[in-house]
Amino acid sequence: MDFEPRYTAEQEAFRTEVQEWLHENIPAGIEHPADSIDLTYEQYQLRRDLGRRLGEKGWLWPTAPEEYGGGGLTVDHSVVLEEEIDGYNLSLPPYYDSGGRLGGNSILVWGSEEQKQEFLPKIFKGEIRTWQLLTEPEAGSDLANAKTSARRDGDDYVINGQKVYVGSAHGSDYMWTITCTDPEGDRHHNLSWFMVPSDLPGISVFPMDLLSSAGESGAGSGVKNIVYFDNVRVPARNLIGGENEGWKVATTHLELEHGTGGKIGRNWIVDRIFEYCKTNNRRGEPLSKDVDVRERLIDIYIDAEIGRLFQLRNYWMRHSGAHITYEGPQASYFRKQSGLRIATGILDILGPAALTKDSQWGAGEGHIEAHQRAAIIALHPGGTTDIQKVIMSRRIGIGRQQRERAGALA
Amino acid sequence: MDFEPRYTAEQEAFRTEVQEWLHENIPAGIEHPADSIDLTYEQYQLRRDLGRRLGEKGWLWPTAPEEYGGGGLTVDHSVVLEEEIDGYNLSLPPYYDSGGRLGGNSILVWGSEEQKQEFLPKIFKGEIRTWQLLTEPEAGSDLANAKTSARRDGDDYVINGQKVYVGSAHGSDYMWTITCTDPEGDRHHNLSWFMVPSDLPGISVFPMDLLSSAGESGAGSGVKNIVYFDNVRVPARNLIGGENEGWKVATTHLELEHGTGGKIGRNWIVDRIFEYCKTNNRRGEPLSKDVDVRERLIDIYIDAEIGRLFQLRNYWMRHSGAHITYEGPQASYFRKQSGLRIATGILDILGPAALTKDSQWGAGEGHIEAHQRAAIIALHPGGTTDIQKVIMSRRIGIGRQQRERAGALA
Amino acid sequence: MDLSLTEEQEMLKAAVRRFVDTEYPKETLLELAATGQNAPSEPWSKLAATGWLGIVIPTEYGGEGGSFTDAGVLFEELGRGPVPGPHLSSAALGALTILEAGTEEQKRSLLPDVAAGRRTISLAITEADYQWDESDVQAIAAPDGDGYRISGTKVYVYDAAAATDIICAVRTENRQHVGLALIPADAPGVSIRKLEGFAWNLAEVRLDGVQIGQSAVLSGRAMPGSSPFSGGWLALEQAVATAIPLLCAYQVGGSQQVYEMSVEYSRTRIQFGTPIGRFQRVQDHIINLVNELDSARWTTYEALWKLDTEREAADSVHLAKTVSSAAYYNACNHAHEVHAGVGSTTEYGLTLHTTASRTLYQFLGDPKFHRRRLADALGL
Amino acid sequence: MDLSLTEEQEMLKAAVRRFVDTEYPKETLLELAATGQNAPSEPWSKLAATGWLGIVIPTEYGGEGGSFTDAGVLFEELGRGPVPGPHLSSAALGALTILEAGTEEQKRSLLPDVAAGRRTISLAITEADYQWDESDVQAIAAPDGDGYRISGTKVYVYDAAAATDIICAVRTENRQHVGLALIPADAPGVSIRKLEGFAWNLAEVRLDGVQIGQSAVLSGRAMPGSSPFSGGWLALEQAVATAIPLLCAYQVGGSQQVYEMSVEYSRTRIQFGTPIGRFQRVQDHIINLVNELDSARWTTYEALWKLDTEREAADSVHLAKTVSSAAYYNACNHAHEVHAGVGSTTEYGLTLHTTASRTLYQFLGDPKFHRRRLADALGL
Repeated sequence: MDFEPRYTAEQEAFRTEVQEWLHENIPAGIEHPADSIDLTYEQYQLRRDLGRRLGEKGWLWPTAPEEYGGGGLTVDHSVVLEEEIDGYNLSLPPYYDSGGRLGGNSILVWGSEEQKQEFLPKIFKGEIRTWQLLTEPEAGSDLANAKTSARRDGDDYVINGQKVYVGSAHGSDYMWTITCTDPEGDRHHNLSWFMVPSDLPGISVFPMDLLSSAGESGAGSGVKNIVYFDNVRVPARNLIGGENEGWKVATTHLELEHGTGGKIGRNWIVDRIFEYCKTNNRRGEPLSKDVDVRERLIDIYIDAEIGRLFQLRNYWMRHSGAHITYEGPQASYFRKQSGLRIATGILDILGPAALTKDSQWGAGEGHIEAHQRAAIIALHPGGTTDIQKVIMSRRIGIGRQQRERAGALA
Repeated sequence: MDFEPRYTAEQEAFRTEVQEWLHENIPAGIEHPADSIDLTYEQYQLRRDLGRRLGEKGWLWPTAPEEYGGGGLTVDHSVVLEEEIDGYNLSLPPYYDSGGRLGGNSILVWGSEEQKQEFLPKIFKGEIRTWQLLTEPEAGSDLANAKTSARRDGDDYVINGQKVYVGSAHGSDYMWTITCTDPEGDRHHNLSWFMVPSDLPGISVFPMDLLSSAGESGAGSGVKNIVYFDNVRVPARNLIGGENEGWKVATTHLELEHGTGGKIGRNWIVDRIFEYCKTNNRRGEPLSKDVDVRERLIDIYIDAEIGRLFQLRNYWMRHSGAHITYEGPQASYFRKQSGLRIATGILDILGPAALTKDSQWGAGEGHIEAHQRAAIIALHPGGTTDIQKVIMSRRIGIGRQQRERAGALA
Repeated sequence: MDLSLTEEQEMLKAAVRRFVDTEYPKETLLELAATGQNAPSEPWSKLAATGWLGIVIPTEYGGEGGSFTDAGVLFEELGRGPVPGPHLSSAALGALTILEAGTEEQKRSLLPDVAAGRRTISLAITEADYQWDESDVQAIAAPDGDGYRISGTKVYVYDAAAATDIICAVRTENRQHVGLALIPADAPGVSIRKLEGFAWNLAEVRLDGVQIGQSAVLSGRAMPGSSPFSGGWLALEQAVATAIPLLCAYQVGGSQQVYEMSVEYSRTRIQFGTPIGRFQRVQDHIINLVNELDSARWTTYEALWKLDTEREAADSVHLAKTVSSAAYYNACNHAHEVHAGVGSTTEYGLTLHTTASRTLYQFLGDPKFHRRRLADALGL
Repeated sequence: MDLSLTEEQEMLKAAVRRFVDTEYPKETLLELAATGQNAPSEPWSKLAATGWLGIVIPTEYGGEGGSFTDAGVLFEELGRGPVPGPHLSSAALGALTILEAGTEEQKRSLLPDVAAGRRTISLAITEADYQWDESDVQAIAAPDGDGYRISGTKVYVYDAAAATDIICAVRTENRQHVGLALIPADAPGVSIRKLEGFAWNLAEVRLDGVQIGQSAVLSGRAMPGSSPFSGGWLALEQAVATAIPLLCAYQVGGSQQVYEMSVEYSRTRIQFGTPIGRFQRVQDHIINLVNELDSARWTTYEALWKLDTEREAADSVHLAKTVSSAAYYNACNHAHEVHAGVGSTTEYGLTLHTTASRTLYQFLGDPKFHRRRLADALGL
């Protein structure tokens, strides 16, 4: 076994190239605010701009196929890229974009050649940004109950309905959404996916007022929105995967959303609390020397390490083509549950300094306070903890001889 | 509110009477062994004898109706009795007997006057001892799936089948059992209860080999058995509650088995570990001064206190006629879960001294070792933790407008 | 043994519930949260008019002379809101502190106003080295003419922004005594700044050479011939120990409310064609919640009963706060699991409790603090 | 990055699994448990013949010279049994201790026998004041002619009853050094008594003036001019640190086995007309179990990889033991919840794991011990 990317000489040369490039191309002012809801339009534009430049180099989606505008690079290259941009507290892409990882992958699996040619280069080069629209007021965990309707009318589909908890701020170019194309049809056989241009008439977007938008780190999702569709006419060529074939597409989309992709990178909030406890005193001693604080730090460390290993395992499985079953939702479930435990541990360590973003009395420049809120709300998006366990059970085959297969991935 | 029995002058006079009587009547050698499986026949006979003498005075089942041989005493009297016998590490009755609490109560609710006259005085006076026979190989949590058959034949029923995990050692006088009287009948409408004399031809009893019989304290259930019925002829007058009416009787039986009765008394194992840690040294200091040990003792204390309060609440509700819903299975669920947490805490405190009953190196004269095993096995009898949660959900009305009612109690 | 409330307590409970439902509907609570106010004049003056703010104050000082259990019933119902405002700070902590630490004259002059809600009090104990021990008090009271000049910074002070007066724990200049000074919130040199974020009604209180007279020192426990500040900390500790179960009752009320919200939601929210409460996982969130709730309820009411019957209550008080702090915190988490997305919207109302539960988790000592005290109380 | 086993490791894994299935079927394991034997001659001699007992021993000393990960694969598969016997004690702990602490001559004379299973070793470290620190070693080695006379009582010694030799941690008479003596189990003055109950292969080892020669002292690390016992404890600590991940792998194997048993039972046990695994509560027991299992698996194999690649591994070793001890313990508890009554019967086989999990939970340090060490390793 080898738990570290093998850094070949070629990789190390690539690292130098990446470091130099990032040093030159990452502008000041791009830093992530404590709460992603506070990311300004200017900061967002700096990130979009960085994304476009990364896209030109094939570094925005480094392992995506070159023929569709991706980087065509190896996993070892992408690891270097992810590690290096992580050092700037940024991720790939440096803004919320469900286009590449979720929509893009789904199109790779289920789109026609024409659709791949049309959408993928724009996504992989960072020219467009895509939101995903899944949840509806009556379709949360039960996504297959989506009621937003798409009715065929000539060369178009006409979409009506409402989507909620849609990330994020500062607009999108496309909306990647699941609709119901046959209200009378059988469950799982009446849904269809569309890539909807965001500027079509009849689309309106309203921000939601939430405890947190659960943008924990990296890109963060910022504010969440309600999106209304009022007789929105979408060209039929934007239907992905075929009419009433939407659940197939959903299995691919959800597979990735449920954590199968894995991740390389630090747990920023854990780094932050360790650093804080080592460098801040209470009663003249570093916090990290207090017996209760040490207990909590070890709790946090154990959770963080297991989470890191689950993500690393999934990253490796995803990129080595290993046979994936329950590992995606397992990592997702663990991240959600341990995230809340970590937040409790931090509250135990810091007391009310964890609860205020006051510049003098709040710990960690507002990041800790934002995390206290985000850790609660992060239990739900991308499938609740309960849903992760539903999927794990099917994939393991608990109580059933046939194990459910994971969704197809590109 | 008043969390303590009001000890009136009359009660205190009663206490003196009880103390004197117990002092005179509790013989040497009756002590409970660490593992109830080790209770000898001689010890058992001492306890039966004590039970008969308590029964004569009406102190064996103090609150049971006087007209049926019970004590006819008030709750305040029974509290005094329970407290005082608890001081001898004994309980009422001082041996495993499901007759009075479960069978007796069920007969009070569902038996005919004739049956009450026949069975209850023998039970309440301690003349007979009753085992309960519920679980079968294919009917565990799903008790309503009982397959042991009772077929009417003239004035008798003929019973065939097998019951498992039947407590306990040293024989019984009656077997209180649920059977299937209509294999083709609707679920919950095909069952019947019998009081079966244990000496009928065709009954055979074989002890089971288990990790523990989960006799945690007090009477303890001792060894558990498999009981086979091979064409056992039981007089029809021993049918309680009517043919195919057995599920009604079961609701009463199970209500009590699931913890609704409550309990007054110490948690003996918790007393024991606190005492041990205060009086035993490690590295020259009492264990209770070690920072890790203190943490675990506090964990244990909190669990024990909540458990005590749940039992006290249930005891009070049961005897004050308060409206009971989910409280029985809640106390049962908490006792099971916290029992295992307490065992883990003890293992953390003592290390391998908790795992051996070696007279020199095991802690607590074998009681701790027995508890380590019992705490695991105690998760299941009287309804698994999962079943307790099923009942709690129905009684709370989670996901349903109609809250299920608790079983009828006398 | 009798674990029921008395008839009078049941009537009080019903009356408070009606009051909260009428005067603090969800819309009002959301508006107060949005504006950052916690004691606007309107519902507060009605609350003051009920007399409930004097529930723990003896009748001789203008209060209702209720039992601790009576007060527990009151604060449990207020916790269901959760009703903000300095009721716990003033009517429980403040009143009990004045009763313990005040001179007879101070009690006569202050308590009737506290009972009537004309005067509202907040306790300023903690400072930069956030802990609840005497040694952590560093604000200084320096002699100044006939009185004292007080300087220091109190942080994470609960309800300070809604108080007319602050009871400050201060250290004498020679550092020998920690005592209590009653400081008008609008006195020169006092500045109060709310702490923003996930905190609930916490503030920084700066004391910049605030001048007070002798009569502002709560000196009822001062040793003869010693500083008027002497004995103050001990009195405060005793007052806090009796106030904690009332805070716990408030946490019980909050837990009860999110429990009922969750059960109701489990019945009405339909997914996969069935009420979500039919799924065992959803049931288990609620079962975990009710187990936390009942643990908090019975440890709390036993502690109140011990206080009422003058039993040794230290172990029960520390147990109740340990359990109730965790219970309310976890109850909110379980409720969020039941509600998923809907619970995260501000308008739904669950997040009012979530926010309250975090601040109250640590206020007057978090579980680890009370666990250590509990170990001491048990003689470990 | 490559988280798969090599082809050779996969072959080893399959071979060990076949061996365990054939030589240690459930009936054999139950019989060994019932008789209290853990290393009967029959399957043990076959195990010795495979050469696997020399897996961590360099080829120059008659071993296989495998990597730590190779050994992890072996012990994981043995843990599935759980196969009893002194394989971990002898082939991992014993061999690594001799490698760390022995002189070249001792290695040459002892290790080939250990690799061949002719000599089996048990480590006797802990005593009445049960802890794993050097200061807790009180057994004394007093000079006696050319050699030493050893007296003391070792308790909770794992696998002692199945060992031909005991490596004892002993203190020099002047109390300055703690070192290691290799004592034949049948030497005069040695008495070994099994500890009965829920303990798994633990024994008391009494040393009543046991005489040993100079050559029995593992003195490879002795400082020149100092006692031959000097440096022994340090060598032992280093050996134990490298052996712990192999113990963890054994716990991973046990957890894997009870996981597979539980999944299988969830499919075949019918209640309420359906496989019990269709109930979410039963699913959740298994999900909790697999999460524990995978946590143990990946922390353990990362520690093994660090040892193989000579990275600083202290943090990973303490993490792996903390996680794996709790994982195997909890895995068994979850499996009992899935199996209910059936799991409590001896004949079913689950209790073999339950029993093993308790003893291994604390062997070489329980979670709280390794958490403290982990904090130190992280520089907290």
